[in-house]
Amino acid sequence: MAFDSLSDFFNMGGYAFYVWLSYGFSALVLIILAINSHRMEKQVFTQIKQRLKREEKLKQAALRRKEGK
Amino acid sequence: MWKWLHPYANPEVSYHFTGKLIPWFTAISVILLVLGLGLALAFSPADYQQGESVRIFYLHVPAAMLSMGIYLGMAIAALTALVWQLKLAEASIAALAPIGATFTAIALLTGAAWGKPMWGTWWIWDARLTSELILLFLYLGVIALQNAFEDKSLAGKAASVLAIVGVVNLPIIHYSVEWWNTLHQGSTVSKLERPSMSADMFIPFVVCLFGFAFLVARIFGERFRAEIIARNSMRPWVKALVLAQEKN
Amino acid sequence: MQTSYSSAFFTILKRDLTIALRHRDDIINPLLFFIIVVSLFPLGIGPVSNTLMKIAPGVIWVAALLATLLSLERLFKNDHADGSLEQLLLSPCPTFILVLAKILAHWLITGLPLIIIAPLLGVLLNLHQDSYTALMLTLLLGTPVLSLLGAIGVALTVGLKKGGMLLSLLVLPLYIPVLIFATSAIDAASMNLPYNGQLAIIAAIFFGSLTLAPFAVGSALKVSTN
Amino acid sequence: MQTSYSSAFFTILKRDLTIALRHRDDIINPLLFFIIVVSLFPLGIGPVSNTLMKIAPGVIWVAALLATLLSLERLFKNDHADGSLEQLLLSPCPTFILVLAKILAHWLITGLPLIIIAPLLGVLLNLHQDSYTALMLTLLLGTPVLSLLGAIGVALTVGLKKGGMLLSLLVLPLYIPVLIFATSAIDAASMNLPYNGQLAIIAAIFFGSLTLAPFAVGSALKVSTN
Amino acid sequence: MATQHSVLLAADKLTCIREDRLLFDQLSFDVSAGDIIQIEGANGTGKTSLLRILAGLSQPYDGEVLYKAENIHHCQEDYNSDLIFLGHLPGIKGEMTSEENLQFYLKLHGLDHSLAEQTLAEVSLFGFEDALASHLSAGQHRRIALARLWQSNSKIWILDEPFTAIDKAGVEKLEQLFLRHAKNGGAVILTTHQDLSIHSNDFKKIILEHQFI
Amino acid sequence: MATQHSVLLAADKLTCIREDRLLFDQLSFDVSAGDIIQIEGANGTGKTSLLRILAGLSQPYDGEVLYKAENIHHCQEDYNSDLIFLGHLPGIKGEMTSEENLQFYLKLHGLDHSLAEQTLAEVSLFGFEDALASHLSAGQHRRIALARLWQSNSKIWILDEPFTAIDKAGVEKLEQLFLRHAKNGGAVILTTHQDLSIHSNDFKKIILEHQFI
Ligand code: HEM
Ligand SMILES: Nc1ncnc2c1ncn2[C@@H]1O[C@H](COP(=O)(O)OP(=O)(O)OP(=O)(O)O)[C@@H](O)[C@H]1O
Ligand SMILES: Nc1ncnc2c1ncn2[C@@H]1O[C@H](COP(=O)(O)OP(=O)(O)OP(=O)(O)O)[C@@H](O)[C@H]1O
Ligand SMILES: [Mg+2]
Ligand SMILES: [Mg+2]
Repeated sequence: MAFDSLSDFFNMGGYAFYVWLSYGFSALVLIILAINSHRMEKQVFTQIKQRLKREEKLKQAALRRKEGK
Repeated sequence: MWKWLHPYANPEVSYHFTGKLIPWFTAISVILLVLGLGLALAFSPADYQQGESVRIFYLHVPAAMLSMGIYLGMAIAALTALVWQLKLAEASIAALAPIGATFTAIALLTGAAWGKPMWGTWWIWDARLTSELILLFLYLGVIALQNAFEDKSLAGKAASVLAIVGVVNLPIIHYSVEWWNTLHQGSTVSKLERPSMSADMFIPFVVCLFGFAFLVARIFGERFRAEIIARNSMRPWVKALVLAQEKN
Repeated sequence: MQTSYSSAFFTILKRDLTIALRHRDDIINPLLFFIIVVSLFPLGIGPVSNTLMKIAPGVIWVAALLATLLSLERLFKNDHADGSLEQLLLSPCPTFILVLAKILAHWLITGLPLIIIAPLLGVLLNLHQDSYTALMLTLLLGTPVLSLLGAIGVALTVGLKKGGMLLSLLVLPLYIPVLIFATSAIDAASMNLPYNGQLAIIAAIFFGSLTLAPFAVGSALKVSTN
Repeated sequence: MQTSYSSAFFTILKRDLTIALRHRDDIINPLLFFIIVVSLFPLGIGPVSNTLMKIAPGVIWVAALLATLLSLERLFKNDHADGSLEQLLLSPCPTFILVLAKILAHWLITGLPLIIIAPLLGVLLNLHQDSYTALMLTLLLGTPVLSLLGAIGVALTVGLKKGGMLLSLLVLPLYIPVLIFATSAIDAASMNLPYNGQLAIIAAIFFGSLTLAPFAVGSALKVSTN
Repeated sequence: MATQHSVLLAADKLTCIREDRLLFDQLSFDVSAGDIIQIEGANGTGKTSLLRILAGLSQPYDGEVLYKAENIHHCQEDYNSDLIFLGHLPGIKGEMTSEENLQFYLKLHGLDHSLAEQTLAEVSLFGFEDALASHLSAGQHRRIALARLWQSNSKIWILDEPFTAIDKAGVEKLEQLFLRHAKNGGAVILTTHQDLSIHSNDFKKIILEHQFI
Repeated sequence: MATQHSVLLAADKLTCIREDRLLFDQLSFDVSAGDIIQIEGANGTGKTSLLRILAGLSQPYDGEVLYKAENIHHCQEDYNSDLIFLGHLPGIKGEMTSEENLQFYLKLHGLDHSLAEQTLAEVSLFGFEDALASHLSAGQHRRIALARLWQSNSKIWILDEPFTAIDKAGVEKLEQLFLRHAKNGGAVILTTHQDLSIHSNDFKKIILEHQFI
């Protein structure tokens, strides 16, 4: 252990702001990236679902058109 | 070699294979990062010159190295995408660029936060700092180009061309400290000979480096899977996946 | 076959020059833009001649860069919009030859006039006396690089309905090395230091992009017209 | 009739914002351009922070000017190319209302983000601590003027098949007064002098162009579609 | 000759000169409610130039265009709200969906924009409401512009080659629409190089020819 | 079926997907010397997409195009010198005169460009040689592009709606030219929404339809 006390640890020898800024920022962007990546697959799935629905609608329309003729 | 590679170049196989790897990558990266960052923050010694601010080192250097490594990987993928028309390579470019941009941003910000106490300024326009900033712009360019095309396959090809052109920036970043005299520190960890650094700093550094590398692999895995799905949405197996998911 | 390649090269060169010369504006406008941007600085910064002298190489080169950037669109955009680009890609001649002809035409129209007018702007900005040769040499080697690398950017974005913004984002980072070495050469010259090293690097960049850019542009164009 | 005018105004405003927001790039790219241009200068000039501090207001304002300039084309060019502009001129609503809506949309898309990001660039360029308020105020009053005056330039050139060059020539001279007063206000602030005078002049230019530009643009557009 | 009152639009001694070539000289004609007028002529005889003058987009070299006996440039707002002009370019934004494009024009003319989806179905774009216009084929692209005709309450339609890139079924539907519009007291002025299939009693022709002086 | 040797161009199991919509699936056909092939279909069925794939401008999602039994992307120079493709956009520079425009394309294909003036007369542009292309009407503009067909020694012509904006006399002349080209051992692949007036024995049709899976 390089520090004597917890407050020493948080103080970082006077460099607290810079050290914790670095660690905080890095954690923040990495978490955002991880969440975003995790959600990506779901988003793609919903898009595909929407498209399949639209295709279904088109198919119905074409059928109706054929029957109409 | 082609025959051996062929099954893995199949999108469906790659999708499932990557899916199997992801939990492993997650586990390894969590273990290494907890260990490495714990060592780095609490147990490694303070530097006799830089004091406790040296703890930024364990973020800054892995992030900087990964930012370059990811770009190199992306450029290699780009070359395969253009030469062998490999659609999976296009998907991996799209998956890698945002990760690389994130690590570049981390390298820049941690560098700046280290520079303020050490050099007395957040930012100077020296060769290494500037070329790293250019790297960020290159990543952003690849992402912007990727988003600008509607057609995923065209987007992949266009981004490939740009990624390959930008690769000249990598040697500039790496050798900038040797070619120009700058404020930035010369190579210490990346020398091939025995590192000129004590073991109780070197070990946490290496653990952190690998921890971040596996984190990259894990995030890449997820994005890669999503890109594969998006690029193959016409295929029956994707439709089957979608329908199966709908039932749950 | 060899002769038909060179004839295709010159046909395209001639066409592009004709179009540019037909409205003389196409040549005069980048020049005027260059001059205006350079003269904005004394206005924005104030005419303290010492500051001006310090920033002169940077301002001239940044202005040259922006002038080239703005003129890049002309390289392929109009050809794409009216369908000529498709026709060029379908010509029996390899794409990189056509591309090279178009880039040469672009440089003759925009780069060359810049070089000719640059000393005049040096005077406006109080450029150091010993720097003129360096300024001219860096521009001579550097502006073709701007055209070559720029062509890659336009080729990639020509099919998109975006303004010149995306283009700048793609191209400016590629221009930065030229900018750095050129201005550092001019600065070195003003201090009577040798600047062969910087010139050699710019020359290397020039030959590198001369051999590689036409192929990159060719494949980018194929993507863009798809 | 009054209500239908305002509905036409908001219809057009909404359309232009939709188009810009659909690709988020249209908003991000001018910003990136602004940032890149600002960061080109330290590269070209060298990192001596004292020089940088002196030229910071000038550089930021010149970059804002160029970023606006490059984004101007979007104002009418695409509408002209696809025939929407004709349709707008043939709408039952007076032209100056439509024009005003388009200019407002343009400012929201390009001017506003510039203002928001400017302080960050001030930090990069070592802008003097006391200058930030002045920088923001001049940008707030000045960027709408850039959009308004720029619109006149685009309207005049939209029918011509020239690149952005002719446009710059027409528009930049109109921008110079704003540039001069804005940078002088920021300089004054850095020396703790009052800068109300300069601000008042910029405000006057703003109101002048707000009332006159829409009509000028309207008649210019009629000429351009002839 | 129709009665004075039903004359919607009158061309009064129009002369058009382009590139020092005389296209038409002292051309006068009336357009009354119920007219369908086809402007015919070989390539380059000045059909587009004439239509743009009628719509008020170009100035004639000489003469004037009268809307309800008033020069169109003096009553521009009234005239514009009673006019639909569709030129060679469709005026459709590739960045917006078909529905948004149509809604925009309906709103701009103060019409009920909630009918947009239904109107798109009229031009066989059902199912493409959410597709970006730039992703549509040449003909589908033009159909969005034409869809406005189904909702318009403007009397005067000026259409420059409305059938370009439209398939046969589409052309037929359009012709029926023109007849209905004319019957309801509107007027249609159009150019096309294809023969109209409607009965020749139902429309008039104005023929432009190359002029040699 | 034609003999193996005279097959100029073959589409081999072409599949095209745009915007996640299947336009055509596993489409195969041969184009032999002497063929005139009209691709027919309603708006948005994929005619343009097919022609661009045949010309090598777009990549199919699956399948390949063979020129003399070789993939067109492997013998691009040979194929290009035996091909004329005219798309929706004519590829004519407004800043150059009609004659310069035509000469440029002739030179680019290594043909005799001194015949340009004479060829322009074929497309009724006599007297317009020195007019800037941007000053011509819509139809005259397209005629410059079409003029290349009179001078070409390429066997394969791929034409996307060549009759757009062309008047009746012009259409007839073009049809005669197609017949002559086919008789001389060439092949023409075209799309048009107008009916061809040539005898139905003289041309084949490929019909594209909206696909629903
Ligand atoms: C914004 C400012 C900074 C940026 C953009 C930056 C960028 C980089 C980059 C890109 C590398 C990787 C080089 C390579 O692997 O070839 C690196 C490595 C390194 N940086 Fe920084 N840096 C910055 C500030 C600092 C500061 C202030 C320090 C310390 C006082 C520092 C110390 C180091 C060290 C020790 C290495 C490892 C060098 C090696 O062994 O290869 N950096 N930096
Ligand atoms: N750039 C594009 N991006 C995405 N999808 C497109 C694009 N262009 C066309 N499509 C889609 O492909 C389909 C076929 O288009 P194509 O242009 O090939 O049709 P076409 O048969 O030539 O029709 P037309 O008769 O209207 O010219 C259209 O329905 C459209 O949805
Ligand atoms: N922008 C222009 N500038 C100068 N002259 C022009 C311009 N546009 C057209 N012209 C001239 O005007 C004449 C008529 O053009 P216009 O477009 O009215 O013909 P059109 O009858 O519509 O022909 P098309 O059937 O080909 O569309 C042309 O012969 C051309 O020479
Ligand atoms: Mg016409
Ligand atoms: Mg088509």
